[in-house]
Amino acid sequence: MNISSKIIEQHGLKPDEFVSIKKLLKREPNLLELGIFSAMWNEHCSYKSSRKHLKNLPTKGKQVIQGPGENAGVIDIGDDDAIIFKIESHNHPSYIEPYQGAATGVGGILRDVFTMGARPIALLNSIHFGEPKHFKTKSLLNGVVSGIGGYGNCIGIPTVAGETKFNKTYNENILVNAMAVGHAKKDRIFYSKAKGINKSVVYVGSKTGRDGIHGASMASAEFDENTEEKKPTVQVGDPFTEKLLMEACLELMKDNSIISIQDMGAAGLTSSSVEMASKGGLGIELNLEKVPCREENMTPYEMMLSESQERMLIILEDGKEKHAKEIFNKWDLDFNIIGKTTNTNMLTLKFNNKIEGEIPIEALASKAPIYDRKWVKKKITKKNINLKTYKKVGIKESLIKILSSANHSDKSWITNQYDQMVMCDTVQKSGADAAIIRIHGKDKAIAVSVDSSANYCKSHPLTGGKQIVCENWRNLISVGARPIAITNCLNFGNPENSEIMGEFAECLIGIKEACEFLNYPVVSGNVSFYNGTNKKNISPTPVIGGVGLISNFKKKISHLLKKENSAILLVGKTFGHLGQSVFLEEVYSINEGKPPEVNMLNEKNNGETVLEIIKNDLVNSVHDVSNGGLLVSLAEMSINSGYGIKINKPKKLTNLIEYFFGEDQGRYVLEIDNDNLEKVDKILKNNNIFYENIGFTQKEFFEIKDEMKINIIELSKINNQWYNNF
Amino acid sequence: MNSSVIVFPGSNCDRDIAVALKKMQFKNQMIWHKETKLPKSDLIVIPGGFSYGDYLRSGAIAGKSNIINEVIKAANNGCLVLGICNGFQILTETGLLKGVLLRNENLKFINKDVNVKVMNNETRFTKKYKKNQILKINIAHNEGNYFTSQNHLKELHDKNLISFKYCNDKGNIDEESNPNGSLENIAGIFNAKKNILGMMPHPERMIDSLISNSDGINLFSSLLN
Amino acid sequence: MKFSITVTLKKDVLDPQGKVVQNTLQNLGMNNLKSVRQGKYFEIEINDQDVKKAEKKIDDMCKKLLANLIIEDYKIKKI
Amino acid sequence: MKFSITVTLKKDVLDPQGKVVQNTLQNLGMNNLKSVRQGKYFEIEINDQDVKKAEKKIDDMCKKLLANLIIEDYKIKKI
Ligand SMILES: Nc1ncnc2c1ncn2[C@@H]1O[C@H](COP(=O)(O)OP(=O)(O)O)[C@@H](O)[C@H]1O
Ligand SMILES: [Mg+2]
Repeated sequence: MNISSKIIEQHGLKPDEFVSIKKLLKREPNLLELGIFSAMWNEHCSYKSSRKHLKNLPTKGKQVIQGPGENAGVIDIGDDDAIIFKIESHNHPSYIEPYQGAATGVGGILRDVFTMGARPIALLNSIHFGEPKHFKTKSLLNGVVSGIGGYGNCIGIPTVAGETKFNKTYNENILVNAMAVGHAKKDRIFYSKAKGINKSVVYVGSKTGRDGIHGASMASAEFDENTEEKKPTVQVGDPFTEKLLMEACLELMKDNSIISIQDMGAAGLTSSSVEMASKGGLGIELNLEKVPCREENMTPYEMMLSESQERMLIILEDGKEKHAKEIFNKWDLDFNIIGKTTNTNMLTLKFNNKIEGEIPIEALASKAPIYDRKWVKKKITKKNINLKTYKKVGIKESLIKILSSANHSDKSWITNQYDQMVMCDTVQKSGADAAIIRIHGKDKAIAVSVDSSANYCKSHPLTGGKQIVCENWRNLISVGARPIAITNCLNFGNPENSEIMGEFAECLIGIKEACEFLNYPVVSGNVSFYNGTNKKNISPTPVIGGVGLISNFKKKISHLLKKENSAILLVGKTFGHLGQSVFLEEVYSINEGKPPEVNMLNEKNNGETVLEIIKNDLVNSVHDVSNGGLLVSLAEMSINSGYGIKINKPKKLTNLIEYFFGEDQGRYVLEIDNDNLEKVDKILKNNNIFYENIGFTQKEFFEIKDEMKINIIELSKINNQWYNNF
Repeated sequence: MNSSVIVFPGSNCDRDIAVALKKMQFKNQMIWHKETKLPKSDLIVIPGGFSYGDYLRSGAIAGKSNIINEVIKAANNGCLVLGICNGFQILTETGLLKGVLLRNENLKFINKDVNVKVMNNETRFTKKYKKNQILKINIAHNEGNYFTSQNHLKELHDKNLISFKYCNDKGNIDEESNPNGSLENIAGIFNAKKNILGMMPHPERMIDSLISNSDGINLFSSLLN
Repeated sequence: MKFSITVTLKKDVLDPQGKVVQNTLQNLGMNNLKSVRQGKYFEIEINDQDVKKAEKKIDDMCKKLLANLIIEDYKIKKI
Repeated sequence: MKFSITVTLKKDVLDPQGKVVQNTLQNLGMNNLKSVRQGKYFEIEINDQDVKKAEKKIDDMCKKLLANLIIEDYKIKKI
């Protein structure tokens, strides 16, 4: 078949990329080979636009066992325990078919984690939708939430935390990011690097169908009028089969049968086989007639590019084939030896003994294109927010507006659709700053949280990038965990646009600076470009997923107030920064100004000190102050616990709106027993930390002295009304 | 006391119930669904989860497995059988318990802690509870909407075969406290001989007050003697 | 030989799915709706020659697995 | 006026339910089974006089709610 320029374009390859392919092959590719190049060279698999920038992230640390580059990152949590985790996007498929898109997103990230030998113990998600009144928002939200639940509930892994946001920037391009966290023994971690020649390459799991062909290329192309035509490529998830696959893999991992193992994710059989060979510096030969197929007459092209779910590729030690087959048969899964490793450094594809394609492995991996795309810096706006120029609003009225908005409503409508308790190790469910999962049978636990702030990142990507890492860190501190490492999902627009590329580059600089300062390395992640339609790009939305350790889960802390008459301390300084705040967005419907500055020194000092206070058992409850500012944080503590609060107005002459809704960073609210006040004061002073004693807890009423008073039950109704009217 | 937990492909609360049984000093073993013999047991537990993905109807396919014939035999010989959540659904599919669990009224999966009232505490499963005691137990299901014929409903009443009903924290059994549309707020039932209990709430999730609470413990301690 | 099978809830059994579908359709502005009932549909292909025998087999499948006769009815059709 | 609607998965789309049902039927000893596909079934009654209009309405419902056209096809029949 002659490769026309139209076919090249349909494969998402640029003319000069086709020239490189011919050079590397020293000939024209055939269609199968072209398909394979297109899968491996697209943005999703090759990271061709992002690689240069990702290189700069800090990825090492005392507790890092495996950084980026494997299926997931691995950290050491002491004893012989390791935690394996990663986040991944499934944005485009979820917009087309929300239920299946979200479900297969969860399935995919779970495979990344159990491929490495971990039993998954928690799922998280970060989901972003268009504005609440957009005609598609509700059905997308409904589909995505049931898809996430449908998969996680069925496979039996608790979905314990997440974030849900609405903003018109996502009207035509929602974000669905799923994170999985697993636990393994440190000496039983499995990698994807092939070793040794003539080893059996084994296909296990579901059969291969025609689903998702071109899925990987689709994830790397903008939506346009032709999106409709690309629809039939959506895959259907089968959580039941995934459960069997997970159990079978974990069973096989108990002994030394596996040399290397890799899930078939984007670009299915192609990327899994090429990755294993490339990491091992080997070749791989596949006999495609041996691939278990669901449909009749499937071609090598279809088999290599299918994105059917719930499949794995394994390279087995000599003589282990029978043992492995028994395990997979026990679990009613397909098992077939489909090839072997070779010393040719080639990907060799045979069908009924005839060679259908042959490509040097390095041409698909290390020789894939890398771009240093043009990017421009974003200037920070000079504009300061002057409240006098807006219509005057009251504190109470503003609080009600914020608490009743879609973005700041209670999320029980969502989280009640997720099984959060299965496995019986969920110490802290959704609804807190971070979820807490006990390590089965032990006293220690991990805390997990995902966070993003697109408005900050849009306004000033560098500050925004820094801020999310800090917010995520703060969320873990707030439940008494020592933060260890993060994973990140970078959702951006079209990287061929230099402004978008600038957002990307600068967010990464911000993330890097914060991670370095906090000693909070990046161990895994995912990049999703081309989020947007017809040149309208989404706001930059990097999502940070963090994991921390709690040495004794009995010492966990939450934001639920514990009793009446304890003191409320506000740790960290309040300047009243309203730029890009929730207040402006929900009350005046504007996004203006610059994001709050992040002072890394204070951030770290405040966090470490709060952790010290928690460790010394001096605090009843803790909540970080983030979106919405002080008053929203206090209201959340009240609503969720049922205890009231009485707050004094600030003594110094300050604008109350700025004081109560400003989003200055590095702040925490602490509930302290009066008996402990002295000790806490001493610790804070010793560490040179600014704090204010702003009030105390009480019964029933949420109150600012001489300003507002509202019953908590009423406040709670306000906070639930958006989803209740769903 | 010897217990056996039946494991189907897709069961996912099997480990949780095993942990609970072990904590309560049962001598427990896990029985894979392909087995054709059941070891001698005083208690058989069918755990929660999504056996066979809950495809077709929840519990339908598990109800046709090899091992289930052995469970039926044992149950008919008086062995104690406990079906939790998916286990309850499976028991109705086998006919060991009457009635059926339909989709939740709101067509959504529901996971939350709900209040249930102990309706009959004079059984092997519930004797350590007080009558009308209110328990807080986690539910997690798609199909927990219990439905049965008028005749059977009458039998349930006449023979005192309802084990638990959903209620509010004051013990009132009303529409508002019914999470899934279940007939008369029924959360669990016995068979006529009261050696089989099927229930939607998960007692095995409530055995540790550091994680949740300990309201499930008395179910297991009732069984111990 | 191919058969279609529809499995529907018996008349007096509550149909939560149908009810929600009906409400949603009404909310979408579909009026004059009298009732909506939801059921399951199967297409089964078997390699049999004898129609009678095949039908008997399909009937067996319905009784044994596809329908829960306590609450459901079924209909078989050759297609 | 009453209509029946069957909604089935498109040809190449994975049908996890059908697969499990097929395996189970085989394990129950049903041989010669070639394929099982599962779908949804609806019976909708509407108070309309005009068949054409009613059919159009039902078609609308399928498109808007009952079928997911990305992975499913549907068929309408007056009954
Ligand atoms: N999609 C979701 N899935 C699970 N939990 C969610 C989801 N969306 C929000 N939550 C939970 O709701 C709570 C509030 O979320 P958020 O306001 O983002 O918290 P924070 O500001 O502390 O990061 C958190 O506990 C979070 O885990
Ligand atoms: Mg927080």
